[in-house]
Amino acid sequence: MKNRFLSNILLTFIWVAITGDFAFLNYVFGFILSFIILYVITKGRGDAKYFKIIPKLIAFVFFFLWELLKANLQVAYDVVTPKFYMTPGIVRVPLEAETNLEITLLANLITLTPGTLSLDVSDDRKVLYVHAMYLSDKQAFIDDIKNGFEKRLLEILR
Amino acid sequence: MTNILIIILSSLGAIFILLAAVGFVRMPDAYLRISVTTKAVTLGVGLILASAAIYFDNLSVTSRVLAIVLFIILTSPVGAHLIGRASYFSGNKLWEKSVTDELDGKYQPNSHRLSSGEEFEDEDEKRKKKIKERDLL
Amino acid sequence: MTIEEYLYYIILPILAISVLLVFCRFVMGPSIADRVVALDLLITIGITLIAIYSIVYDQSTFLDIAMILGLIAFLSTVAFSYYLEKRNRKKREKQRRDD
Amino acid sequence: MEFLLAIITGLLYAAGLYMMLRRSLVKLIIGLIIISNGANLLIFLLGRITKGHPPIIPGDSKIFTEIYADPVPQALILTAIVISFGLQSFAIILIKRAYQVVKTDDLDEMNTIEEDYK
Amino acid sequence: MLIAILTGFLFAILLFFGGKKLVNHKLALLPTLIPLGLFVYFVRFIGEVSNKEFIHKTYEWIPSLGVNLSFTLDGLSLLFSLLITGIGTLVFAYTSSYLKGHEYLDRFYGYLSIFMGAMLGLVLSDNLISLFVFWELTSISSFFLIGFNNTSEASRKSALTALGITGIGGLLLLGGGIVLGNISGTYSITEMLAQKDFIQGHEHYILAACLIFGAAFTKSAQFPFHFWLPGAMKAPTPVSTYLHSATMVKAGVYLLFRMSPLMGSTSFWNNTLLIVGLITMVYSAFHSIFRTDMKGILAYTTISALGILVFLIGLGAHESYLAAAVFIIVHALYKATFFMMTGVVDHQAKTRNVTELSGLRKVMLPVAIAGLLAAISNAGIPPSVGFIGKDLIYEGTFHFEHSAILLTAFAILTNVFISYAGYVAGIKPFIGKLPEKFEKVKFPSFFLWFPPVLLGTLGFIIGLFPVLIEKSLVKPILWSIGEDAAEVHLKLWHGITPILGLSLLTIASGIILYFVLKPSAKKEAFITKFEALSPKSILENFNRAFSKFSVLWTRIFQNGYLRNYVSVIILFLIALMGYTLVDGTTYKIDYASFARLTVYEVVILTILILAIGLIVFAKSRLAAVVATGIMGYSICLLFVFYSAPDLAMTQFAIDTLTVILFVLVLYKLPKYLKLSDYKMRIRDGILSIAFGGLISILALEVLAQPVNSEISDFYAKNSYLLAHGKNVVNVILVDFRGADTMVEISVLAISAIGVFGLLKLRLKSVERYQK
Amino acid sequence: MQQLLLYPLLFQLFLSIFLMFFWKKIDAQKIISIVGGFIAVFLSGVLFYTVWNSGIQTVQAASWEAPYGITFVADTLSATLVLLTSIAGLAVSFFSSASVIPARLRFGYFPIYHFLLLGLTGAFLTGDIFNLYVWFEIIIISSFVLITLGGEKAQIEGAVKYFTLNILASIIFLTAIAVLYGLAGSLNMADLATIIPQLENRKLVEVAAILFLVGFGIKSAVFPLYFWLPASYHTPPSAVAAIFGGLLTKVGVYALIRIFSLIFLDDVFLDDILLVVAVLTIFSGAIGSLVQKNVRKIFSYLIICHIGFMIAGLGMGTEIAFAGMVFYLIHDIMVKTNLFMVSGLIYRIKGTNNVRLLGDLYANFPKLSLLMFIPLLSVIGVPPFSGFWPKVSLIIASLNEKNYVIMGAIIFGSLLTLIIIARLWSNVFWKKGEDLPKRDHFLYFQKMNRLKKFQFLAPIILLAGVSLYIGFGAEHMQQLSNRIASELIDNTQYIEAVMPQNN
Amino acid sequence: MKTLILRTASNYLLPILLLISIFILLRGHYLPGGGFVGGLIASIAFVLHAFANGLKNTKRLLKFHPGYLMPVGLAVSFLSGVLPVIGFDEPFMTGLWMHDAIPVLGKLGTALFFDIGVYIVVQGVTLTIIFTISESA
Ligand code: NA
Ligand code: NA
Repeated sequence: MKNRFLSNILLTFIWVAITGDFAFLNYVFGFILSFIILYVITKGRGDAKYFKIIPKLIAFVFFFLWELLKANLQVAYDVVTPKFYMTPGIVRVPLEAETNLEITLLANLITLTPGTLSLDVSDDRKVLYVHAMYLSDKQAFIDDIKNGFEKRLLEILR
Repeated sequence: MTNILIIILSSLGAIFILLAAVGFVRMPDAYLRISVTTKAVTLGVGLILASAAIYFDNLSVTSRVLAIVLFIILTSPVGAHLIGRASYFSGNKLWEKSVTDELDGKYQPNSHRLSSGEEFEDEDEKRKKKIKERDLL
Repeated sequence: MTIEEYLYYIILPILAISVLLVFCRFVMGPSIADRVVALDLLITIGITLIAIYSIVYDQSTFLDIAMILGLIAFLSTVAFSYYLEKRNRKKREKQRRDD
Repeated sequence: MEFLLAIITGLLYAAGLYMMLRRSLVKLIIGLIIISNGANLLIFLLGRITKGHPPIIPGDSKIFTEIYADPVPQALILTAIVISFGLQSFAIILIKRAYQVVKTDDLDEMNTIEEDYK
Repeated sequence: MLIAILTGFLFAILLFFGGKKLVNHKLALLPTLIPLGLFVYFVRFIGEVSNKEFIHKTYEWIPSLGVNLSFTLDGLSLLFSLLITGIGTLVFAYTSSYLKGHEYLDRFYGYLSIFMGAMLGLVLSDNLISLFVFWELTSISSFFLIGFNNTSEASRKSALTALGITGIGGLLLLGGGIVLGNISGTYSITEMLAQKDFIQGHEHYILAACLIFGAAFTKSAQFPFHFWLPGAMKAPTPVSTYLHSATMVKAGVYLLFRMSPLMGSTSFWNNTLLIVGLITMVYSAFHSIFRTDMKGILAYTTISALGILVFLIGLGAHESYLAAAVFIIVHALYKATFFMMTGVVDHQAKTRNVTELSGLRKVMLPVAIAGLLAAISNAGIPPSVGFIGKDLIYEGTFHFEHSAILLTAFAILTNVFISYAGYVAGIKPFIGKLPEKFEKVKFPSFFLWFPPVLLGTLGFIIGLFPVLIEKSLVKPILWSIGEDAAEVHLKLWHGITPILGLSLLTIASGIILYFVLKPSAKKEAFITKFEALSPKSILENFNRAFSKFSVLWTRIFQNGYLRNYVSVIILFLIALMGYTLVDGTTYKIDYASFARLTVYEVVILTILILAIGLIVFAKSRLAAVVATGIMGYSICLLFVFYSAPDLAMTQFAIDTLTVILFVLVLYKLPKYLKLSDYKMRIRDGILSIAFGGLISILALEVLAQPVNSEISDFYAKNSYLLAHGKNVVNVILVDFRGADTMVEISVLAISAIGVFGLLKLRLKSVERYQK
Repeated sequence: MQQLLLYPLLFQLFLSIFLMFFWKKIDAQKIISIVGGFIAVFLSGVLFYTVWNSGIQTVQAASWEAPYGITFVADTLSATLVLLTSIAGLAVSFFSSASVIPARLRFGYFPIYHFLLLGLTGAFLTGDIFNLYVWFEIIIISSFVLITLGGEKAQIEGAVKYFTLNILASIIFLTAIAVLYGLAGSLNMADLATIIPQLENRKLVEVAAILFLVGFGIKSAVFPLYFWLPASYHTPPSAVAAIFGGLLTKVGVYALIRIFSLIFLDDVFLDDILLVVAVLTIFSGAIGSLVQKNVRKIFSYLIICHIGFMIAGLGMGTEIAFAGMVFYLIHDIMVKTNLFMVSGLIYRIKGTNNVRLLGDLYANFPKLSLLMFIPLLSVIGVPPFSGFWPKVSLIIASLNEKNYVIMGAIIFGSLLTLIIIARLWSNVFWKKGEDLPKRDHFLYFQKMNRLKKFQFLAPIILLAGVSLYIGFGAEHMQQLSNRIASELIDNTQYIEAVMPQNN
Repeated sequence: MKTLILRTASNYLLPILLLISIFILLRGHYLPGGGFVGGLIASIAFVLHAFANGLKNTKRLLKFHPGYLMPVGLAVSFLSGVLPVIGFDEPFMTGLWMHDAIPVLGKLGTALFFDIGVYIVVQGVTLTIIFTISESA
């Protein structure tokens, strides 16, 4: 119930933001609209889990942006220079994340960082297969993910 | 001041996009190409849209820009995942200098079930074995 | 040089070159996956083109189109992946039948 | 620019027709799609084009203060596009159905006319 | 009078609804009351008509077209009306025995009644269009009568031939009627007469005459259209009697008679009739002597007689009109007798072959008498009315202004052949020894033998007392075609004149010929050898060739190949457009007025062009589809650049959906095959480029024209103030032109239903053929 | 009651939507369709009556005065065609309710069918060229759906051709609209009628006219654009073929008439093209029909042949020619609809439409045969049946124009029609037919109950009756045609009715 | 497609897309958008959901066949079109407007309801087509 309420508020804000009309009535309207949509799409299913903690989220966003910029530059160097320095490959990354949302977010974040691409999650959700450009040290790569993204992400979500 | 910001942001964005494009052309295999493009472009689009938000300096525009960026961040990795996965089982080979492929043999050819490699034996192989045994008999 | 001119004469050509590069890959292929990625990329660069255009012409309305583009581009990628998967499965089935 | 657009429009018509003249049903439908696009572009072009001024009355004003693009062709094309979407989807399904029934994509094999003259 | 004409039709309708009960065994004679009643009705007019009091009646029908049911009862129409109803009565009565117990007797009477009504309408109509209406109805009803034995293929075929030939004639008559109507401003023949000179001087006179000729010659079986008539002998004998001797075939003659005061006395009119009549009479008389089938003989002599009539009208002199008038009566009497007699023979002895028949007098004496009477009248032996007829014919030819001797010689020749044929058909079957196989032939019932005997006798009564027809019929006929009839005196005995000599010569030659020439199958075979040259086989060959041509033509155009259809359509368009556009075009392209080219435009256009190239040359379907997507997206961007955000959004969404649909469908289809060869590609390429080029030229030319922006200005001005919306495009869609949108969403809904049905509905094999 | 003109239109739209709510209840659909058919006849009858008595009616949709909104116009021609559409529609509703199998009815046959009628009604009533395009599209798409519904091989093959060529026609139509808008900046036909004659560049006007000619020419199946018709009309259920045969090509002819009598006037080149096209259409249709062996194909080609008559009238362009053309149009709608229903009835009786296998009908069903003979006579134009009278006007017109080729073509076409129908009669009704194997589970006409038989026969009788009325009451039709012709010749009446403020 | 990532993403995308579609629908009278695009976006949302979760789940989500949206939408549009005919003897499609503007939506008029009808129909159509194909694929 709480989650649904939170999602409702979140959607209301999205509504107000994209309409760009900050009048009180628009909040009310947005709230009602989101309520209806949520009601329609979650009916018959368990409550969807929405973001719990917004501040952590914001901190995470900045961390992520930093990572993004960093890695981008690395790849850019390889792209621009004539010779390829990369050592690509596909590796198994065991997952600690359990819920759909956790896994999805983690996979997406990995994809968004340059040089890595989440290819798929095993059906038993235990392993994420990642294609990486720089795989000179496989274990270091895996540890990086597990201690960086995954840890921070799970902190937020749990 | 805003103008300079716009110029910086848009230039950065454009360069990232250009880089992505160059990478897209140069990279030797499909996975690398997917890998290179998704983020560079996401970043590039984000930056250029940000410059538009700054230019218009209008809450409604800014919120829209935010929505677009959010949306792209949400969708483009999923897209990359989908197409990367699809290209894997449609048989796209990895670049010959790739160091490892731990996904090899983990997909069941027909159901596309993906094993984590932690089960003892993949069901498909079991079946293959059975067939072989039958053939021997 | 005004900001519009800068965008027009510097940024736009860069984006244009990017578009053409991506298109080259589209033509080159070789796999369908490459083409699909190229399509996706073209649309995404299209979003930036529109953004720049809206600045140059001072028409924020065009950003709405960019929004729609962003929403939908994703869908075609999904569809093509679906296609590749289905086709692949069909091919395998056929192979098995032939065996 | 109009000059180039006119050429492009012609090109769309030409390419559409060329595809319609092929033997594959899929190509035929693609041809129809191309030529429809050509027709839309022609309406757009002949309604005269205007850059950067959509026919949307800006912000607080009640009438246009600057030049604006002719909204009529746009409305017409919109209608035409939506209609051709209906037709196209039907056509695409027709491909599928034809393939199910006739077992070919080759239009020349969808030809029972000869029975008439036996 | 309208009632009189409609009686036949009404009776037919009555028969169709309760026919079987009405015409059952015991009441078979009942329908005879209809023609009898009508006969009596028309006889009552003799008094008025013979006093030159012609009767006119007009019923309005379609005044807007100038078509009215106006009827004239004058001498000519009275004669025909009496023939139609009089002979009709006998034929109806005859039928009651002839087709006794026939399953479809009711239908037969129905057709006969319709025919009779139509025929009456034809001869009574003063309005050319209504005349045509009845004319066509005679064709249609005769189609049914000829094809009465519709399970026999030959019967159906001759019905079709007859309908085809008379159908052509009918349409020509329509054309002729309309031409005349157009010249004179009226369809009333009576009113046209007042404009005789104007009509004859009009540039369309020849056209009108030709059309009228076409009608008359086909209906009256003139050379070279004569061949349908022998074919029509497949019909039951009452039909032959009624239609093909006494009434319908004379409709053409009637028409010529009717039109001659209006169109006649020009050399074109007269000479054509003269020549056609002459050829017909000689040609078919000659043919008649080789025939062995009684009906065949009679058919050819009928044609010949019709030829004589046309010939006489063509002579165009007072004497010849008189001769024609009398000969119509004469011929109707003896030929109907002949046919009915033949019918009885056929009905009782089951054959009509004269080489087999002989001695039948022993089993059917009254019929033999009828045959004799008919043969005598036919040969023109006194005191039959035939003698008077023949006399008048020679009178006509002998006193003609040119080539009188030659014409007379032809007339004699014709009459000799005809007399011979009459002997063969009317006498030969009854004399000599009765073969064994005919010994058991039963005596015919009363209504089979009585009508022919009655008619035959009538011929002698009139021959002996020509006054009977002189005042009542012959004079009014001449009046009705505008001739003076004061001097007309019909007599059997004119004294000893050259004409008498000619008559005697004819009779004698006929008798001699009868003894010299015996009918045989061999002779018939001999003449049929020449069939290849006959108009009939020429027409048949033409028909065959035409059929082949039809198949060829239809096949060329409707060849089943969709791309050929597309090519032809586009070629047609290119030809017309190219002719108009290229013709005198001055390519005024004002480059300066074109907007400045920008980088993104160049990029987008490049992509667009490349995408098009990719689609065209793609080697896989999917590549083509993806390229189509790119093409669509590029166009979207163009829409963005040229201020059409709504368009861009919609097209973008729709293109994506289309691509998805394609993708969902495609993976089931087989691989792209390279199906068309190199040459075909080049040809299609040229066609396509020509088409696209024309469109480009057209676009450029239109762009150079001034703009009228009144309507968009109105929208721009009022979109917010009156329609409360700022996005003018959307306001147009939901308000200014909302009706379009309403239809458009209906289109969408329909296509969705269609898709649903197309994929979900699978008919069971049983349902498939339930169209 | 000002909106009277829209009632037939809105009612059909209502009916279509309403029927969709009864998606799975096919019996309800049958009843709604038939009852609705009667109401539609009533509404269009009222419209016709009003137009006949009070002249041209107009409605400016959404209250925007012409040329800014979409104008709906009912002149006598439109009102007549709307009335005929509703009559044919009613007949085919009846016929469908008996002859279309439940499987098809369960997949939206009736809603689509009424959408088709809606499209036809709209096309006849609209006064806006783009709106006409939209109506054409609704006609096309609904006919596509009807033609493919439950389609097997032949039907799908036919549908592909039908589809492609009709879409091509639409695209050409759209191209024409583009050119017209580029030149005149207006879409309202009355407005165009005032603007177009004033344009200086006649050449471009001519090109626009040619585009319309070809676009509508494809729809009306003239030579050499008719291919789709013989390729497809024999494939769908006979009820569908009936409404197609009666009205689909006619709406193309209507559009040609409208365009060439209102907007593009006095162009000798175009008139010549129309005449050449007319002659070749008559010729191709007639000889095409001659070689066919399937009842429906024979009728299909006859449609083409007779379209030629109307195009000839249009090409001659005189008042009397128009009168003939319009009269022929009226006659043809009724009789062709009926002919295809007759073909359906024949199919129900014998289980085939193949002329070679058919026969015996007259012997076994004399009354039915004579009933069927009425439309056959009408189509031949045996006087005084309905097809005859317009030919008189057409021949008069050709004589006035001294166009003997047209006159010859009309006579040729009539003759061949006569021969074709006579042969058909001979083969189908007279001939001793082959002993056809009885089809399992096929509901032969002979085995139907009275209600079903009634549903089969009532529409044929209805239309035969209308045909007879047209033929014997030709004076009424002639007056009607004359009035329509005079309205067509003098386009100022139309323009004034649409844009009274201009004068 | 059996991919957890897409499935999860689409579950979150669905409400967002629906929201945006309504937003696009409602502002169509003032800015680019309207019933068509709105409807298309809404249907894209469901299509996406169907791709990710399988058709059965999407259908379960919708609870009724999307085909039923068509007559409903048509009826809404039709009624807002004929309301002036029936109620006011005004021509078909004549706009009827409330006197005072309400917040967010601006002035309420039949045009808006008409557009809502369009929105519904477009969804019904698109979903019917795509679902039908997927089912018979
Ligand atoms: Na819009
Ligand atoms: Na809209």
